[in-house]
Amino acid sequence: MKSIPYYLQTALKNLWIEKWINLLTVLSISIGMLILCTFSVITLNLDSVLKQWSKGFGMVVYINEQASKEDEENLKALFMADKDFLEIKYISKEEALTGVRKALGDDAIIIDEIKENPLPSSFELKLQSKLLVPEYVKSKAAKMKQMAGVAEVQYGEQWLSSLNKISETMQKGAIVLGLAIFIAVTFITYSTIKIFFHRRKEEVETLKLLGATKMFIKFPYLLEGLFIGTLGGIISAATIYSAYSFVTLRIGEFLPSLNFSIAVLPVQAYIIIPFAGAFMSLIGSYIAIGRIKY
Amino acid sequence: MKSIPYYLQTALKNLWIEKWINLLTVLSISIGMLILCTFSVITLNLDSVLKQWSKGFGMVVYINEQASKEDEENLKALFMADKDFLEIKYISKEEALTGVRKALGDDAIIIDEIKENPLPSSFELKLQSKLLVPEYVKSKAAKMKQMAGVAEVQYGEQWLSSLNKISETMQKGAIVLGLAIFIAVTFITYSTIKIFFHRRKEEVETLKLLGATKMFIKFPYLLEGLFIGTLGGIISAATIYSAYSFVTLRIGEFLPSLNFSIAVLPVQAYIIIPFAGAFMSLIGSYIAIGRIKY
Amino acid sequence: MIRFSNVSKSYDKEPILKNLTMSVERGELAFITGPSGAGKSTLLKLIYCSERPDEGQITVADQVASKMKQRLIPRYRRQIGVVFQDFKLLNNKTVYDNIALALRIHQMNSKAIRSQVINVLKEVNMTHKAKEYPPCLSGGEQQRVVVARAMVTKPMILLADEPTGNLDPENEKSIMHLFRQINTMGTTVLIATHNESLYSGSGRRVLIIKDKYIDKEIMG
Amino acid sequence: MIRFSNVSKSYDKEPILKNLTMSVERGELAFITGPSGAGKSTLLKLIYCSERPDEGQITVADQVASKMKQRLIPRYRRQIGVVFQDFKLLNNKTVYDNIALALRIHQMNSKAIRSQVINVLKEVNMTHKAKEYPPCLSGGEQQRVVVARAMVTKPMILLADEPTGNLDPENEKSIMHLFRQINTMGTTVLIATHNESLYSGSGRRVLIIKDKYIDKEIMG
Ligand SMILES: Nc1ncnc2c1ncn2[C@@H]1O[C@H](COP(=O)(O)OP(=O)(O)OP(=O)(O)O)[C@@H](O)[C@H]1O
Ligand SMILES: Nc1ncnc2c1ncn2[C@@H]1O[C@H](COP(=O)(O)OP(=O)(O)OP(=O)(O)O)[C@@H](O)[C@H]1O
Ligand SMILES: [Mg+2]
Ligand SMILES: [Mg+2]
Repeated sequence: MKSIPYYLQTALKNLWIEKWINLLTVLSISIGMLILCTFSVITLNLDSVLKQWSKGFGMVVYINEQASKEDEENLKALFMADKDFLEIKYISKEEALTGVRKALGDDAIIIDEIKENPLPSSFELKLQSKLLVPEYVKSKAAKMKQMAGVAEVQYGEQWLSSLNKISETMQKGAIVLGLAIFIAVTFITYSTIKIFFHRRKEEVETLKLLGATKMFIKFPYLLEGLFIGTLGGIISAATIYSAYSFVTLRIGEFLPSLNFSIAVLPVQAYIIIPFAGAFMSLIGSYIAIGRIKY
Repeated sequence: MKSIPYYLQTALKNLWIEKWINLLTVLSISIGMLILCTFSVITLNLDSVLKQWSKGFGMVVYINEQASKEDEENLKALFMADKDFLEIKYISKEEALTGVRKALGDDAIIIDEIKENPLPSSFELKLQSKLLVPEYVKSKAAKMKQMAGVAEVQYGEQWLSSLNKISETMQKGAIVLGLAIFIAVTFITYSTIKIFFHRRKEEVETLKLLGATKMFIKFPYLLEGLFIGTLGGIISAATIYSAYSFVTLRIGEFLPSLNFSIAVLPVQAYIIIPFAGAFMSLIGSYIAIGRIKY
Repeated sequence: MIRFSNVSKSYDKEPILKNLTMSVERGELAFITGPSGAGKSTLLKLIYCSERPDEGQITVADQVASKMKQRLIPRYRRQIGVVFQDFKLLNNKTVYDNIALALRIHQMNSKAIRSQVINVLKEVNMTHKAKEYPPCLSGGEQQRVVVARAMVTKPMILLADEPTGNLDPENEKSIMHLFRQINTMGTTVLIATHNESLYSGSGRRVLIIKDKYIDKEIMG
Repeated sequence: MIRFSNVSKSYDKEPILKNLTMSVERGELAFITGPSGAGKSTLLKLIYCSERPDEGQITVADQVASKMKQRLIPRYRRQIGVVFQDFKLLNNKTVYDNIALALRIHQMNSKAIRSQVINVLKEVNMTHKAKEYPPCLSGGEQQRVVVARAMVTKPMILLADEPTGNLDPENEKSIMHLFRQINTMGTTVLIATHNESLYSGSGRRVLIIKDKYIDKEIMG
């Protein structure tokens, strides 16, 4: 306990004496963490892109030509009561025709040629995104087809299953890549610190000969590692914040039409990053010092 | 000249004596290069995705209702002679209707209701992708509208300009990110080597006192750096090759529908990577040794 | 205090000490001498557990040094002050901090450290260099710092390996005077040297290593 | 051969040498002595251009050492063999390679190197340790390797800084014998030491540094 001021002092002094090497180490670590964080942001965004996509997924329930206004009202009430659906939209025969007209663009002239509107009225239903599992949607559609007044239920079967595959692949890819990058970063940290401590071999040797305990020898180095890691974390957090602000600004400016929604890094992340840096290099330092043998 | 065997021997011996540290260095460098290469592959692929997109870009020339068969033949000949166009496709009135029917899907029932086909015949023209500049396309369209038999010329004006913006942003982003990563990697290499040479300070000091020339002192270190960098490059090239084979296989397996075309890394790349590694760490070593002052 | 019985030590199968038996009594000041490479430093290393004997037993202050457990070594070493032949000063610490370090390892508080270090610096005549770093010191100055570091903890045993190799006759005398002083205060002192002038006329026991063991013992 | 005229040198404004004038003639073997910290090592460092004087001129073998250009220093140093007080051996090279290194720097070919190194190892009595690394050597053994490295290149000038501080009387005598031998073959030898037994009775000039300059000169 008496030695804590000494540990702190030694750590700070060593940091200062080898300031350039330490700066290199700090920067290496922050670059490593930067890569890790950039990857996290990209993964977060991929997820939100996927969410956006699946928001667009809807089922269309076509109403029988023979169905009465009452049947339609009944169906609407049923759908409203069903918690699986996020949104329910009724599309009348006329609205359907307008939709087609819009979709055809210049070719819409052909609509002027028709005698009678052959399109049925319909409901567009949006499922909760967590329910977008091919099997579930299929059984739901089959059930709805049995309802009175329903002529047909449509949903993007093929699209749904490939969406599912994409999201699965992305998740798997993210885990594999994330793990790889994490290992790489920890490794860089470790190797930088290892090389760093290798230089202190003589010092450790002398301390051992003077009768210093393991704790006495290790503590200043651990403090040093802690400091370096924290600083590295702070630098990468700051860099990420600026880069993030810059990118958000730029995308808003260049591509307002895209309305790209970049997932916001939660404020906590900026606190977690330095702690993660500290943690990683504490572990790194600990391993790097290695076992002290008398 | 007499000293070359000595330089080689010294370099190899040093490599062996500090084999663990050297291994760490090699791995750090190869991780750095891996990041650089992964980035390059991603950029290459972004580019090919953009190319795919722009391949879909076409101009549509609608033919006047009053135009004769001869006018159409004339136009075709004119377009064929124009080197700006990659592809020329004639679409008759009937083909146009079939197209609309396909596009409408279930709503195609409305086509059964029309009396007469109101759609004009047209030419679909594909411009060379390098000519996809909004101004050029605009003036081209205006010129074509003057031609005999042409009713209207259409092209995705808005889409074209946002495609342009996307590609510009991507290029800028790629340059900025690429530069950042390149600096990061060079920096990691440099810092690893710097820390590495810092340990040899005493050795350099002694050599100086014994009257060794600068070249005599530097050469073994440069050789060492060269070897480490080359090895790092080889390792990353090998890793990239395996990762690449793996990913291509997986994507083909999971998402055959996407038919995602990953740009193939040219075979030369696998030769260039080790050379790049060698080059980078040679530069790194050179800077790391620094100026020798007597 | 220090007792070797039939101790053998070899490096890479090359025997250095063989069946060495000797003892230094509590409160004694004794010398070890012998030609270069005879094993004087090795003998001292065996005492402070930096090397282990291949055979035989070494007891130091009623502790069996030859079989000391890893975790007991730090405490054991804190009873022994060593003047290393190759100094082992930390180049990134000042003279003051190098000496203070030994006391910090003894968990002494900063105030006490200060006065002790100042005292010992005066004794070895190095007060004026307290703030210098070892690479800026002359050979003899470095050696005096090492002597100061070994003495400052008031150890039970003081081992000095060629403590005056870099010193002029005057400084040599004053260091020897210090050793005698610390000895009269109760510390057992063992000095390895080939400098005859250190022990001749001292009236102390001189152990001579020859042919890998203590061949004979003379009175200096 | 070596000529100092009014040379002054200070470290951080602390004067070490002041207005020092002295000379050592071609083919001479001379001693420098003085108490610890007097500036003996500094004087030798000025000769081999490891330090520059603040004032005054130093000429060595008709070259102005005090104003030597950076790019000429390597060649200049190759004319001088130095026995460093702190050895400066490379720990990651064997004894053989440490000595061979000096010859490699002289661009000698491997065959010639081999015979030269073997010869000099015999002279300092270290043949049996040729394949050891310096940390595995005793203090005196390391010192003999340094002497060997300084001599092996047959330099025009040999500077020895406390070359026998770790040596027993027997080895001391044999090293001094070597110095005399190399001196008779034409090398100018300058030895810094506080070991009176080295120079007393040698019949050579002994320069004594006191109060920052060569106070007097005696015959050893
Ligand atoms: N770690 C080691 N590995 C191998 N051999 C060693 C090692 N340490 C010492 N030796 C050898 O052991 C012998 C005795 O060494 P030691 O240092 O004890 O001698 P010394 O009596 O102290 O000599 P000096 O007076 O020259 O210091 C020497 O020949 C030395 O080369
Ligand atoms: N690089 C340096 N920076 C500051 N002071 C130095 C430096 N080198 C030497 N000194 C100081 O200069 C003085 C002379 O040192 P020098 O090494 O020349 O002494 P010396 O005569 O060789 O002594 P010794 O016999 O102890 O080796 C000493 O007081 C030393 O502290
Ligand atoms: Mg010894
Ligand atoms: Mg000196």
